[in-house]
Amino acid sequence: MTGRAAAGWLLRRLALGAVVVLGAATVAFLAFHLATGDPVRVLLGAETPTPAQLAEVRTQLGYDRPVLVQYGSFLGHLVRGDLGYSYQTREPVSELIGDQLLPTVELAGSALILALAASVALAVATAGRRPVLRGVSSLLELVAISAPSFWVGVLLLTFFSFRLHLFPAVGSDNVDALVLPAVTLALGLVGTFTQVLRAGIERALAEPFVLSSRARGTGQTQVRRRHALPHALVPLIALSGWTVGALLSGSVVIETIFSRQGLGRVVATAVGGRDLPVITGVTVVSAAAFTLTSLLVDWLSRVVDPRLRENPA
Amino acid sequence: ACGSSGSPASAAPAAGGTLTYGSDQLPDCLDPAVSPEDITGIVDREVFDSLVSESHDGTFHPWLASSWSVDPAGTVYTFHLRTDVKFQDGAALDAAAVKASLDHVVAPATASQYAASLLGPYTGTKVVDPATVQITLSAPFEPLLQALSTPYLGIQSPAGLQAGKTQLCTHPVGSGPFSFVSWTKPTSLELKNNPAYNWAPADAAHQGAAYLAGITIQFNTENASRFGSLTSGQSQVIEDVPPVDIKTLKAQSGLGLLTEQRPGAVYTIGLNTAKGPLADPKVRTALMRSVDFDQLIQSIYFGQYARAWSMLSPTTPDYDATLAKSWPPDQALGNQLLDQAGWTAHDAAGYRTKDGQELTLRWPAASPRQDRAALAQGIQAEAKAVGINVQYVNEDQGAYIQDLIGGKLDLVDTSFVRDEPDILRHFFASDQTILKGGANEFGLHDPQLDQWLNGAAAGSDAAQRKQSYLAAQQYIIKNALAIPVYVPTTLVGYQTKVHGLALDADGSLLFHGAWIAK
Amino acid sequence: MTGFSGSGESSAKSSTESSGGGSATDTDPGLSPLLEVRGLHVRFATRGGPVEAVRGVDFALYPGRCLAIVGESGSGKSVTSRALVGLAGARSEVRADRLSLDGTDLAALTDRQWERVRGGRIGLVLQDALQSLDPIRPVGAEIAEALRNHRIVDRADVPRRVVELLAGARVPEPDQRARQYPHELSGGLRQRALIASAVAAEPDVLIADEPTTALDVTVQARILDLLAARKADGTAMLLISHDLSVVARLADRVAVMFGGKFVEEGDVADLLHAPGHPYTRELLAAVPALHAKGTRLAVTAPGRAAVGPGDRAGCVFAARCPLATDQCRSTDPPVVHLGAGHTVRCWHSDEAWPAPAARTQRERGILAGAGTEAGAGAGAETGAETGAGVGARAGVGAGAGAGAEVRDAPVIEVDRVSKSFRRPDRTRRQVVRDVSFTLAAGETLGLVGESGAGKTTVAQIVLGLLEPDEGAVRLLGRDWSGRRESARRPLRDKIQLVPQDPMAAFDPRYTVERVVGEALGAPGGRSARRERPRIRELLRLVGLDDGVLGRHPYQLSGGQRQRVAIARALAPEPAVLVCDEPVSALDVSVQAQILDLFADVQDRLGVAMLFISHDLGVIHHVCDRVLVMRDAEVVEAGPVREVFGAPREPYTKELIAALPLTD
Amino acid sequence: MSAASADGAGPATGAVPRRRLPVRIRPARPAALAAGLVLALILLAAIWPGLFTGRPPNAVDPPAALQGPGAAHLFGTDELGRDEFSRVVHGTRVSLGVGLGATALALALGSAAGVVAATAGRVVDEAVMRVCDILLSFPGLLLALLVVAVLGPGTADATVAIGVSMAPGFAKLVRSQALVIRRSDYVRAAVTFGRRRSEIHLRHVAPNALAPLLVLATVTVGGAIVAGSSLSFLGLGPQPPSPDWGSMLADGQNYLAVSWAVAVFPGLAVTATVVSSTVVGAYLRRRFEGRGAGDGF
Ligand SMILES: Nc1ncnc2c1ncn2[C@@H]1O[C@H](COP(=O)(O)OP(=O)(O)OP(=O)(O)O)[C@@H](O)[C@H]1O
Ligand SMILES: Nc1ncnc2c1ncn2[C@@H]1O[C@H](COP(=O)(O)OP(=O)(O)OP(=O)(O)O)[C@@H](O)[C@H]1O
Ligand SMILES: [Mg+2]
Ligand SMILES: [Mg+2]
Repeated sequence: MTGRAAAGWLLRRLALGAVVVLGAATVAFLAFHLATGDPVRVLLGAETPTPAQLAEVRTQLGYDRPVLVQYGSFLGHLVRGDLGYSYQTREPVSELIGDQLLPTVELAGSALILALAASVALAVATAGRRPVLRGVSSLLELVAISAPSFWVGVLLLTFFSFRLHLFPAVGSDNVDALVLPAVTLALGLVGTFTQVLRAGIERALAEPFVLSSRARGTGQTQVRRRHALPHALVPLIALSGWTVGALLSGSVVIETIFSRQGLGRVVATAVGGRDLPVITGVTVVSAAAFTLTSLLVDWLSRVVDPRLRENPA
Repeated sequence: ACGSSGSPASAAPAAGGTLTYGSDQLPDCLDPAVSPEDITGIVDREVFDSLVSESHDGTFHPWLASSWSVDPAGTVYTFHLRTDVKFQDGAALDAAAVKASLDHVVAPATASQYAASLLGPYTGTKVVDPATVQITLSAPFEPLLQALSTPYLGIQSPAGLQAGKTQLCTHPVGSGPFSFVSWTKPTSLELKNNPAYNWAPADAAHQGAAYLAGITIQFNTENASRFGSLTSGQSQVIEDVPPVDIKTLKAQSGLGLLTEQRPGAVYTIGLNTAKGPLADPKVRTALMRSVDFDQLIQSIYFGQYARAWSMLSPTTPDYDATLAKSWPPDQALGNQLLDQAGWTAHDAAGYRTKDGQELTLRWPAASPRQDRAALAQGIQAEAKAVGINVQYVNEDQGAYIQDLIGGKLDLVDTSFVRDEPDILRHFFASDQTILKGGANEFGLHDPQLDQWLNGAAAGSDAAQRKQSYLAAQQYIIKNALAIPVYVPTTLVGYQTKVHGLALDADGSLLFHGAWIAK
Repeated sequence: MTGFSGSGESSAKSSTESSGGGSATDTDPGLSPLLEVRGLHVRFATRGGPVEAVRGVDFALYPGRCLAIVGESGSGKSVTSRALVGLAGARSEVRADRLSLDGTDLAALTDRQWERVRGGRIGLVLQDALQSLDPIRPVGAEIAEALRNHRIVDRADVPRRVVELLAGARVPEPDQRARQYPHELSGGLRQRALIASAVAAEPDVLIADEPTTALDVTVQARILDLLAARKADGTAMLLISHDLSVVARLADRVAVMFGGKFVEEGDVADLLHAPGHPYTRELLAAVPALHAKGTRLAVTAPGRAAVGPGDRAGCVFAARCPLATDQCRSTDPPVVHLGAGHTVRCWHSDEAWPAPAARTQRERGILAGAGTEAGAGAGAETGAETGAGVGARAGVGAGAGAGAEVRDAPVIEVDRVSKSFRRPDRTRRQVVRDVSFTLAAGETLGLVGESGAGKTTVAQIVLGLLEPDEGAVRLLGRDWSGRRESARRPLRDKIQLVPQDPMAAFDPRYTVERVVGEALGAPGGRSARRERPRIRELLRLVGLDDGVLGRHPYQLSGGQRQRVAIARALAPEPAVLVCDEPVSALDVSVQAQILDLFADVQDRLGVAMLFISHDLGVIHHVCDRVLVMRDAEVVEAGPVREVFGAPREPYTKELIAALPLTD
Repeated sequence: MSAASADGAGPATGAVPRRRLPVRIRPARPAALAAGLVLALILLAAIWPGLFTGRPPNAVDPPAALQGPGAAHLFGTDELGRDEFSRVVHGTRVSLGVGLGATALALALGSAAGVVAATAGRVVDEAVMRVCDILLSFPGLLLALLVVAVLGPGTADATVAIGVSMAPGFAKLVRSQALVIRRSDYVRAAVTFGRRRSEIHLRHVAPNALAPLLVLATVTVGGAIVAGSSLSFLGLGPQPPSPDWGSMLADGQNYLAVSWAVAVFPGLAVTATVVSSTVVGAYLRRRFEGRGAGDGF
């Protein structure tokens, strides 16, 4: 593919991404307005204001304007990175998200690395051989996929933290405290990744090009490494969108269980308290992250699999 | 009941070290004038000093005010201030600062949720001279000194007050033993030692600057993990040890428990006396008597919380001990009362009906704690046995407030810590409606109670006040205006290397004298 | 995974037979064999029980000489070749009395030693060049892999050597190609790159498994030249093919494989001119290029090579053999010497073989009513299954077969049609340019050309599935292109398609009954049942019995599926059949039966056919006239005899020249 | 119909519909049978809990609180002395209801949108697909959380939330299936028989696009059940005292120090349900694929 075509592709994808983020913001705005309950009252929390006070705050926040005007100003603020104020903590949402992003990325990142390492090892070891091991492994993977992460988290916490005192129960300060949450988050991914990778490796191993490579004198392990694994990575990369979603969704639950700082916890608290500005903010941010990821994924897929470069998105 | 940690026999206090304290609440605003929360009180207690201090025996001692006097009419309080006190921002404490602080409390813009009500019939503060300040009231108000001793009326730095609402909520500046450093919402908050501190209350066990170099407050609402953080040594002190874990805590060496029943209004279920089925006292009494609270509390709180028989906690002055066991569970009576009230038919689900109307009681809760939700389910199950359908619904704060204001509920649960029987007025005086910042959720208008409670607040005769409060407590139970459930109890867990922890009169933690053994 | 057992000549089991028979491998006394195979057995454990894919094969390869194995799909050719490099497959069990390379016993090799043999001593070019190169690696990397595995040159020299090898495989612009990915190369280039990777480590033995299948004839010829050059350099070669014409060009000796055994072996010329085994004879008879239009190709009943469980006694071909006797079915046939180095395993090698029957003169124009009688005649020839008859219902052909005057009236007139498609980069690509032709009733017009020439596009335009950009199509004298679909609908019945891949052209949920029923205007299950008598009749017309009515397409063999597709196409009583590569996915023998079926159908019903193929042999056998397409244009047109006999255009000449076995 | 290209083995980027467990198992018949049996029991418990236990799930008995598993209480009791076994059995209906309801909703919404997109012309197609893209740009649980934030917590609301969050995946699948089928040779063939457009859609496109969808739905139920229990674990699903696995676990978490049973059995129930429904779904899918149709997922 020529550089110009690639640039065109990128531009198209970016434009599409912008549409998606804008759409997500619109959905969030709609949600905000569809939600039952008066945002001003929610904003005032436990206070019991007089009607005059209510009206004042309402004017102050511009909730008395027509919906379309509000939508316009919402988008205007959005473009400037202003996501409004949290009902619960009264902080600017953008700051809140900015502060909490890092711990979540830390958790998600380490879980991802953990999951990738474990599943590559497992998949390469079990793909297409040792049927008993493979069977046991796939059963465990299935359980890992099916067991809800909140349950796994609670069990791990009970066992390793409360009973054996191996890891701290809470906090986001040190590496120790990251172990259990990351393992919990990784477990579900390991199951999925291993299955996808193994299926990919097995499919690739059955392909004539593998036989062809073997006929050239390439050894078993080399064939797995050079030919099968890269092929298995393609579906794994295609799964990235799902992965990001799983990591973010997982962090909502896991940060709650392990009392970790992070975006997930913010979301969980916000939904519980119907802190819509925060939810809206996280929504927009995650849509943006998602769009970027899918862009990255498509680009990566094209790098790994040159055939995809032929058919532009 | 004075609580304090550590054995007195241990070595001399060691200065330094940061203490990590696990709290189960998330503060939402640190301006004491705004927020009524316990956790705000705990944090602010370290940051702000009060004019006076109350000790556990209910007597008052000099703090920022070295002395004070009250005029015979009981409406003018004159405080003589210490002159050596500096705020953490360097400004000196003077009468103007006290006035600014109190004016801020009552300013409508502050939208105080609690502190303003503490001041009662407050009319204003006058600067007499830099070291003398006068508070005037429109009527005598006996609980004023106690109110002034709480952190909610702590004295703030005048410069801080200028900084605006948001800044006040997030960066408290006072004259206390610890100064505010940072607050990482929603996980932790840092305080550091105020080395200049030399004006502890006269009754304090320790004078001079605090021992600890700093305090890290970890907000951790997950019971299990908060407790885990204590056992694993991540926190040295935690608040609200889950009752389920008390046994474990006691069994583990190196851990200690600081416990005390908290004064004020116990955990109570308020009943809508204004409308709906509960407007009928028979139905109220039926509900009150049909639930076996003893057993529920025993099993949910593992015997750590005492069963409450009066609206007032046993540690509150003028508590009526005769109410204990005076209204034991009696489902037969409950059924009988309900029959009498006309709820005689039953529907398919087994609930009572009257004129085709099901006997349904709506009980909304805003993201309740798990134990309270469990308690509610227990109540629900037992009420069902006599045919009452208690609908416990989880709502968000906004919907909850709207329900509350709109009176769209039959039951509401609350508790309120304060070492003052006057707290009853907050709940039952007819002028204490929620729109006015009170806790009279259902607009109860009972002249008899008004007379007792308002009279006691204004009266200075201790015996007469006592009589009024005892009568009010009896009246509340007799008329089933509210159902007291359990006595909130401080359950502070700590590592025994932490010494000198104390509880104030309200049962809140004090860190001024705390130190960590090396 | 792969296990060897029973190596060594002492194993008595097959040695009597092979040595006693004097296997053809002995015929090169001057040379000692490089690779020697005796009593090779390969068995697969499958869910349905063990499959004996190879059952006792003996041969030897000599430097500079080429042995070809021919045989139909599934006869065990590829398995044999893979067994030689120790890669027979998962769950396979390989046994051989002797398997030695230059004196080394291959059966005794360890995994590491095998790796040195593979690619280093024995090169293998796999069957499917399309998929034998890793699609996500540049082709150069595959060649480099062979070089590195065997440490042929220094690491630093690898890229240079890769380019040299590509150049040696006659790949133009080799340094650029090395960096390209397989999908960026044409089929021929891919095959060359694959060969380059197989010979990179300069093996003494080269095994080429179907190296030219799926390639255009012209490209095919170049690949064969390349292999011939390797052979001339002294490489011992094993060529696997099902295409006798390919074999004839390259091989010195041929072994005919059927059901996991070599049923006949001999020098190329001997074997092709004087086949001894009924199967070889059938194979030769089925090659359309060898037979003029109007002769019948298929001799035997359809059916797959009998690779079954276990070593059954009797001749492997007995079930399909017209000469089979009880003896054939019960006892293994002996090895019979027909001449120098020409052996055959058959009880009846001396018996006369029925000559390819010339069909009765074409009966175009004769009313379809005569069908029953002729059908019975044809049935006698075609054997058991087709025997049910090409019996047409009186009415089926009536629309088209209405006498001589109709014959010459054009049913399809294509007038200067052009079509272009937009490429992803928004430029347009001309796929069909200025194509004109007419098709008369009862006539067969061939459309030939290499892949991408635009044949399918022309077919789609004729079918009214694509609108031409320019030009017009008329059907039965009426406007056909440039009209709304609703206006076309009344005429739809008159033109039908026989697709290349019937599987894809059937709704996967439908049974055969519904598939055919839909074409009769009865798409529902119930309405199809009402049409059952007609559906039966149609199936019988294409040589299928009622048993298939309730089956789903995936439960049919390829040949049966194509028959269903033909039955379906005939159902609306069309005047024109458009056949887009209808036999290219089929085995020669099945192909022969289907081609016969087309001829019969046309005889009965007088439909006109537009017959698309890239196989000149098929076109030659089937068509009256032919159009040669190249790069979107018709480059030559005329009666088959003229075009094939005296091609004018250089491209056509090249095509015809590359067709090895025309007579 | 394209010239030779190696797309046959090409990966399908983005073809993985999100919000389902991307399980790649190909269970054998005995495994599927075992899973089917478990699933049948679970279904039976959902329809007729009285068959398994006579105890009411909400009856409290405080003195018997937090007992371990034993003869009196098979799975022990919770903090109010309610029988855990009875609650797990009665919770089946709630959890399965959320899972099945959400899947059915997603299926209905998704296939309606997908069919509309595939048939109603470019503009509509583009619009529907962009909406799907937008909804898919939310992480699964987050979209459900957003819906819960709008609707409020509760069983029905959680079901709707999960259903809505899963619908775009279905819509995309239906659409791509429909488009593939529309371009398929058998639809082309139907055109050559003079079938009408509407008839072709009805007879070929719709059934062939929907059949793999139903199979996919069986695989999806597991994901919906997990999502449902996650929501209720966060306190946003079925409200107390409704015996729901997620909220039972959330409650039980507080009493781990005293009783492990409260946290183990509800989680086991979720896991067993999800595993068995996934295995059964995967088996069905495999059977279906084995017939040579619908490799679109
Ligand atoms: N791995 C395997 N497992 C089971 N059976 C196999 C395996 N590989 C090949 N077979 C069977 O062995 C027989 C011979 O296959 P082989 O590939 O050698 O045929 P072929 O002659 O090369 O046919 P084609 O012309 O189609 O390539 C077939 O019946 C095939 O089904
Ligand atoms: N719908 C389409 N859009 C774009 N390009 C197309 C389309 N259909 C065909 N083409 C291109 O037009 C060219 C001619 O295609 P066509 O299928 O007619 O060739 P063909 O002669 O039938 O080749 P083959 O022998 O491979 O079937 C090819 O390069 C193909 O890629
Ligand atoms: Mg083969
Ligand atoms: Mg074509």
